[in-house]
Amino acid sequence: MFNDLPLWPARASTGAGNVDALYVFLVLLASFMSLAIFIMVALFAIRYRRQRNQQAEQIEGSTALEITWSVIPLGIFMVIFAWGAVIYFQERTPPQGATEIYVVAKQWMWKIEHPEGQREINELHVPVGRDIKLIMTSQDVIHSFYIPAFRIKQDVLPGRYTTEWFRATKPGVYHLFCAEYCGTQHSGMIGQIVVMEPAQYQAWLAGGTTFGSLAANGQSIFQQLGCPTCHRMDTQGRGPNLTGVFGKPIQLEDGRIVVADENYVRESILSPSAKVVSGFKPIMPVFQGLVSEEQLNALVAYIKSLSPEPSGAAGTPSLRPPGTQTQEQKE
Amino acid sequence: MATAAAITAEREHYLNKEYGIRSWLLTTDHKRIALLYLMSITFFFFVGGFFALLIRLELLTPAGDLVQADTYNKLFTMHGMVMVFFFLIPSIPAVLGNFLVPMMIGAKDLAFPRINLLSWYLYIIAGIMMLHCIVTGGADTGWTFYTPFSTAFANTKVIEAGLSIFVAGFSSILTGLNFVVTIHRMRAPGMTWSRLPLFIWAHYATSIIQLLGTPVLAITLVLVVFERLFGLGIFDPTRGGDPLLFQHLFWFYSHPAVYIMILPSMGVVAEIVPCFSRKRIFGYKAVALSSIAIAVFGFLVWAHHMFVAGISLYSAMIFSILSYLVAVPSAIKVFNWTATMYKGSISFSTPMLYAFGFIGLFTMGGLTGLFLAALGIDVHVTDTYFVVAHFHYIMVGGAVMGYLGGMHFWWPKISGRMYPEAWGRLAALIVFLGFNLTFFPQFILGYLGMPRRYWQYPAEFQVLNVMSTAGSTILAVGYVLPMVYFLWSMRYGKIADENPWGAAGLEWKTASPPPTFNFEEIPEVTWEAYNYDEIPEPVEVSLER
Amino acid sequence: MSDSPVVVEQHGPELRHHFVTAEQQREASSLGMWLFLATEIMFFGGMFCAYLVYRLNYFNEFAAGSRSLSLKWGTINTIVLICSSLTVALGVRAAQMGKRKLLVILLLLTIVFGFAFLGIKGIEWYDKYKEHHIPGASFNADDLVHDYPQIHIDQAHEQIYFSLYFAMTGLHALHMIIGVGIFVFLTYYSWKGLYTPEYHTPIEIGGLYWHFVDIIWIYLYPLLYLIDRKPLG
Amino acid sequence: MSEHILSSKMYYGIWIALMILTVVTAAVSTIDLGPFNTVVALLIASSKALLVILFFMHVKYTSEKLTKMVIISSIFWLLILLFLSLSDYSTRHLGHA
Repeated sequence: MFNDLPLWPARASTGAGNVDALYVFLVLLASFMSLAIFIMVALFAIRYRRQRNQQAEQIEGSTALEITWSVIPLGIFMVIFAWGAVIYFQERTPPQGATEIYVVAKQWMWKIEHPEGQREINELHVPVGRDIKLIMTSQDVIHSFYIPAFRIKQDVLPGRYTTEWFRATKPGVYHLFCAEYCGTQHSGMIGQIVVMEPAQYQAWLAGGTTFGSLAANGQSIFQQLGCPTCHRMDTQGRGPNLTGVFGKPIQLEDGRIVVADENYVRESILSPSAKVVSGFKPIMPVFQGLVSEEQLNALVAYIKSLSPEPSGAAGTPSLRPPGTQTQEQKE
Repeated sequence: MATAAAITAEREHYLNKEYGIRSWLLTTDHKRIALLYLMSITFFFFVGGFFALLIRLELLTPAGDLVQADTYNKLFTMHGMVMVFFFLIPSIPAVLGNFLVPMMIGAKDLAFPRINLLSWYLYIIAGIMMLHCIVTGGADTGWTFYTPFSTAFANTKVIEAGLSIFVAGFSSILTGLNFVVTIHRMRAPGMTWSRLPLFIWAHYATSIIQLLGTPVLAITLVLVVFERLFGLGIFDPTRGGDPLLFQHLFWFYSHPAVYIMILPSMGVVAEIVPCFSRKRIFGYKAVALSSIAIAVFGFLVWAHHMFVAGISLYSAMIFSILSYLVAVPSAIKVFNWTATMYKGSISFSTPMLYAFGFIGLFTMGGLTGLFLAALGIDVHVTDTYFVVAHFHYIMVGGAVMGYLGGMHFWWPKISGRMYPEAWGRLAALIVFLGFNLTFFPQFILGYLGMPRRYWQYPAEFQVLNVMSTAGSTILAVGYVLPMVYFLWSMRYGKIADENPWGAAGLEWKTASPPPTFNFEEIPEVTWEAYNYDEIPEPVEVSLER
Repeated sequence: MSDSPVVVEQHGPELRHHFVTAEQQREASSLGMWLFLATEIMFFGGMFCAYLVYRLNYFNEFAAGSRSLSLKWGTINTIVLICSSLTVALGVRAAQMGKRKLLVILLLLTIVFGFAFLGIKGIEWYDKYKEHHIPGASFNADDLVHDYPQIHIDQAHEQIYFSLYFAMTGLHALHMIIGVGIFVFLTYYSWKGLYTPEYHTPIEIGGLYWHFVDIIWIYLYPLLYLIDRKPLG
Repeated sequence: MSEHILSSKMYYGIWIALMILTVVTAAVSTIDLGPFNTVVALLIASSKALLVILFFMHVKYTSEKLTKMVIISSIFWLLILLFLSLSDYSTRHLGHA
């Protein structure tokens, strides 16, 4: 019976259980509170109904009661807030070393690119037990990447990256929905998340047509666009040396310090004059409209791969030689 | 209307003082304007309701087989726009508020009668624009107008819809302005702030929101229209604009707008419950101040609509904690209404049944709001049917229940006739059952992950959708019934005397229907609000048809 | 002023039926206007919010756009508006004292100042049109890139500055036009002698509106014209 | 009633003050004060606005508290809009987007 009418979707990620726990707590709390109110209303309505020649007794109110039923709920609310905030914080903080998969949304499909170079449309294959970070952007309007079985959802915006992450726990095929209304075929912008055992996943990786790894693609685009002319691998270039830049704080010309994350790299390609690195001139041409979202993703992946940080490669910890970068671009 | 007046022709009142179209279209009498509003919002309610039924019918099957995808998108867009801007926001303030605010405080009219008429005309102009927009193709952006879809991608009548809502917004602003000035300046001698009916407090709070929130929506829509026309780039990411800025500005109004819809209903319930419990309201001050608190805190929480939209983590935390703040005054109200019934003398007339319904459904709507304010859960359920169910519990379960309760409660005052009590109770029951059957399954659907605004959906969601559609047909019957018997009662209803419920409040101290200037002479108030110990109980309303 | 019954009777026509006293009516109108101005603050507030967000993000483009505006015309217009506010304030005073001729003259002066402001605004907009600084298909900020090589300008972001410039000054100008319209009516009725020391509420609330439009400009002036005028180093 | 006829001298005085402040703000904007350019410009604009509100709009002389409340609350609401929006924009670069 309850197989036909489930109360929650499959629970297939490490985070799903946490969300459900809070949900069940809230369902119990809400049921208790509504029942309490319903029973009180019903009880008073019956006990004090007029047919019993009930005479009303005038009662002014009670400050003590008012304070009680303001403060106690507020206390409970704060507990819910804290609990919800902790879950949210975890949902929005991808662990170090997660595999990074790029997602490009457009009306009305999901284009997905694995770091190894596999490309998929409306399907995402992932192995069980690995942290996956999705780096997402949209070509047109706002979409939202929603996987009910993982209890995660994140709007996918044009013009910048948003991210979400998960670690799948149960092999299976799960829904992928677009959850932000995006036009005619909004309800058709759905797909599948295929969670596989690691061995199967390796087989799947080996089986598909690959286009070369994302970072390698990025490198060839980097060459084609002539970027190395200025962004040289030494300190003599007209643009900063990009080695080891990703993920580091960078001093800008106006004194601000920003972290060179995906959105910074993206902005620096599309609108280079916005945040110029200290010590360099704003001479880089604007690439807005000249590179596609996919090429941009590849470029970001390439620049990331120039940092020895283990963020690009899937979960393999690397021994990073300390203190070897971040000096060059400050000159 | 004319016949009802003919029977009570011996006495002049606002309905029979003048006749003819002119006397209505050029009236500055707040009571007549209220009736103009009543007719127009009822029309739009059924327009919006018609769209709702089509939506539910489409969702009967998982495949999109009744209407085209584009048509479906237009249906939910127009349903939202019509219901929010042309029914819910004007509903209680413009009809019951217009009729009652001056009467309850002992004034002859609102402070600016001509502006009051102007705001009805603005509403009508906006309504005609909206109808024109609908019949010439409609818009498909969702009522939320999210950019850049609305500005750069939708190829439907977005500009016309936007301008229509812009004009409707000014109608709403002027109504709010009129109420605030009236409540401040027009109170009868002795009508101090602590003697004001809670209906007035609720409308005061509502008006504050209308005054300070609506302009932000208006300017945002202007920017959307300009962006569409001239490509300004303010909300366009390809030109460096930020689509989230639109969402911030939009929700700055549209979240408090929910309180524009629900606060007046709370005011209605605060009148009905004491009357049918024969008791002074429990905790008058707490209920009055909680209305103001809702109006103020309501402005601090808007970005809880945007937890997954790409706002910063820290901002999300701030808005989440503030959202819980606004839940407290709502809880206070529910507790106080319930406590009012304690040791009362309770009768089950139709308005009271609606008040019961309101308390129940609002409680559930409010409590599910706690789910949505909890960040971790919101990520999963936002933009799903959970949200749809939640806000329909507030707006339909809450606001519309309150509206219908108020209409029954004050119908004798408005028309001078009683509605048929048995039918009234039956309709209340049908609405309650139909509503729950329609919207409760949607909570489960939402947690299961069915996104909102879906024209077709995976087959596993069908059972709950069928339940919901079944409920909606029952709900429709429940809504048509009152309209039928209200019309019927204008000719055949029992004649109502001045105060059929034995209710407190100045509006019950004048004739039904009231004379044009409400009172033969301006009353002087020497008693506290809800002095039910001093008012004799009426004879129990019989169930005769 | 007194609210004796005599006043009420003398000025029956102005006292609308639903008010008890003339004072009540006057206070209602005044409160109504103040509330309306509060809504106006929020109306402009939406744009101030957009302005703030983009100015923080695209300061360079805002600075360059601001430099391209005419400091001369902007300042003159500010002075024109301040003068008009003075004539309005004196006009209200004239009405309070029942000096009909003075009132009419001051109101006419206000209208003249209003037209002067709009005319200057028109000149500025026309300059912007010639410079292709009007957002849309023909927008082009190459001249700014050329003029201010020290500032890094992204043309798309520059357009956002000018979008906000035109939206804000345009909305302000619309308010000015409405204000001039109101003052034409007020002048006509003043000339007819409708306003007396006892009844001149329309002059007062019309004046409130005018001062408010002035205040908006008092903020628009530094926010749009004076973002970054310091010598380029 | 709050009808308080001010002397015309007072109005001229305010007018002169407004003119001076206008010239000052234009002049100061050409001097490099770093981040204080904006602060000074806004302070001057606010003092001008205050002068207009208090004197030209007679708020200083009205016995009506309500007018002041309307002004203060509308400014308060504007600040809500600006500050809570900024709570998002000013913390986005901190990551976790």
